[in-house]
Amino acid sequence: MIRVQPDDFDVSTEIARLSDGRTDIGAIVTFTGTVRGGANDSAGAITSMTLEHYPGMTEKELARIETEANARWPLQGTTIIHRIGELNPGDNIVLVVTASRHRRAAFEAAEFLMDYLKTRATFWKKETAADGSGDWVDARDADEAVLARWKK
Amino acid sequence: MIRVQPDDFDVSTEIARLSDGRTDIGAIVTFTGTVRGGANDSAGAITSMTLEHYPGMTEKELARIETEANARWPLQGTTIIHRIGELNPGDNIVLVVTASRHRRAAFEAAEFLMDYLKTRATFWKKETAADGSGDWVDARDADEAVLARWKK
Amino acid sequence: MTGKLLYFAWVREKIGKGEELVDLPGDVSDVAQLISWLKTRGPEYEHAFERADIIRTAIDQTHVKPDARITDAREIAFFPPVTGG
Amino acid sequence: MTGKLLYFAWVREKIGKGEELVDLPGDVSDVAQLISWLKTRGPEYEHAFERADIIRTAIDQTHVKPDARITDAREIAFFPPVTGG
Repeated sequence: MIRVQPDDFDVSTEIARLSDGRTDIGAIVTFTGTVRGGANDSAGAITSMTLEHYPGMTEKELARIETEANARWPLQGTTIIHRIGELNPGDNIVLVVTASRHRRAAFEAAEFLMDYLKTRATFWKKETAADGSGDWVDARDADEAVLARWKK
Repeated sequence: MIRVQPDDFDVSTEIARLSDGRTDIGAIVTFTGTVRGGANDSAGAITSMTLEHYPGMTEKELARIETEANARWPLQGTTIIHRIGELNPGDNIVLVVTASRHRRAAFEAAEFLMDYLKTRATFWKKETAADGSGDWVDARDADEAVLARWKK
Repeated sequence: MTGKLLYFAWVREKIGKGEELVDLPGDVSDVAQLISWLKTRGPEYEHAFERADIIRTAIDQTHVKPDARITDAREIAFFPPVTGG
Repeated sequence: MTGKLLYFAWVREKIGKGEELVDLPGDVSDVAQLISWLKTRGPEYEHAFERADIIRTAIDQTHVKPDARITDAREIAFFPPVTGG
């Protein structure tokens, strides 16, 4: 399931949505990404962050990534939720949930979804510093590099 | 934080316990292990599962594993909760939560905690089948084998 | 040919708009040629596409390379490397 | 020497108790020797330690190998490979 929304999410609620009433799941992994006060390691403190995206393409790209994860691992369910709009330090940005019979598949699929989301999903972050100046976050080469792990 | 308890846990509550009011966390990974209806791949349907443990040693062993994870990765917090007593298919068994600045550390530490918990923490599962017969779950050699990954 | 162009993040800010319809010259047939042509349209475009090597392109909501043909495109989007998650 | 022994899971079920205090002979100084001696104490012990190679041991709540010395042990626990998580 894919959702792009300004609203916050609740991890337990999303786990329940995937697993309630089922007895064929043995492992559920969640990843929550949050806004850090000094979001770029090089930058100073930020007061807020604005997330822009490409409506339509974002959802398609997330669906492609989700389909690919389901082709690679035996999964009982997957959820990707990404927030847009203005967020503050400590706020949730993104949630990935994976459910499988076994822990290895759930862990690997969650990492795969995050690695691909980071490099393919059409979101852009702009940080606002304490002095009011705004800066678009630069993409990290490291995010692109980790994809090599899944090219097999 | 380590807890061994008969009671269920709530994932969102445990995430909040680690992260509320903090802006230095960027990534939170949770792993939830649940009782499958056919818990051993080879066995038939089970109606319940009983978890026995070694009071005192279990908590010490979990604390050792947690300390080791914190020595290996830069973590902002870790939680391990393991249930004991009688559980039913679909019930939660174990929760691991890791919080870090970056996603790779949070993912790796969570997998490490689960891999070591599976092979070192003194818990034993007994399954009750539909016909009332009880069977102690055999340890999986695969669980021991995955530890090789962390020997470096 | 009339093309629908979309711009996001700092590409959008530099050009000063998020979307426009343009009449494309007949000799513009791939992404790289389209960028070269856009840069001739004014200083804001020149500025936005100054670092053309790092700008990403999507045709009809799918990531493409600079040599991708644009002939049948319904919408073409330009944006910086993504930074979600 | 008097030793406190603990048994868990099917080791406990086969022996029929979870805990006991035993007087250890003076020539029993490591885990392997302790297991050999326990097997002489009755059919339930023989049965429980039949697959001695897969039984795990902890001395004072720390995992140990079969050659671990038991001389200073306060409590010694025997159990199958763990199956938590």
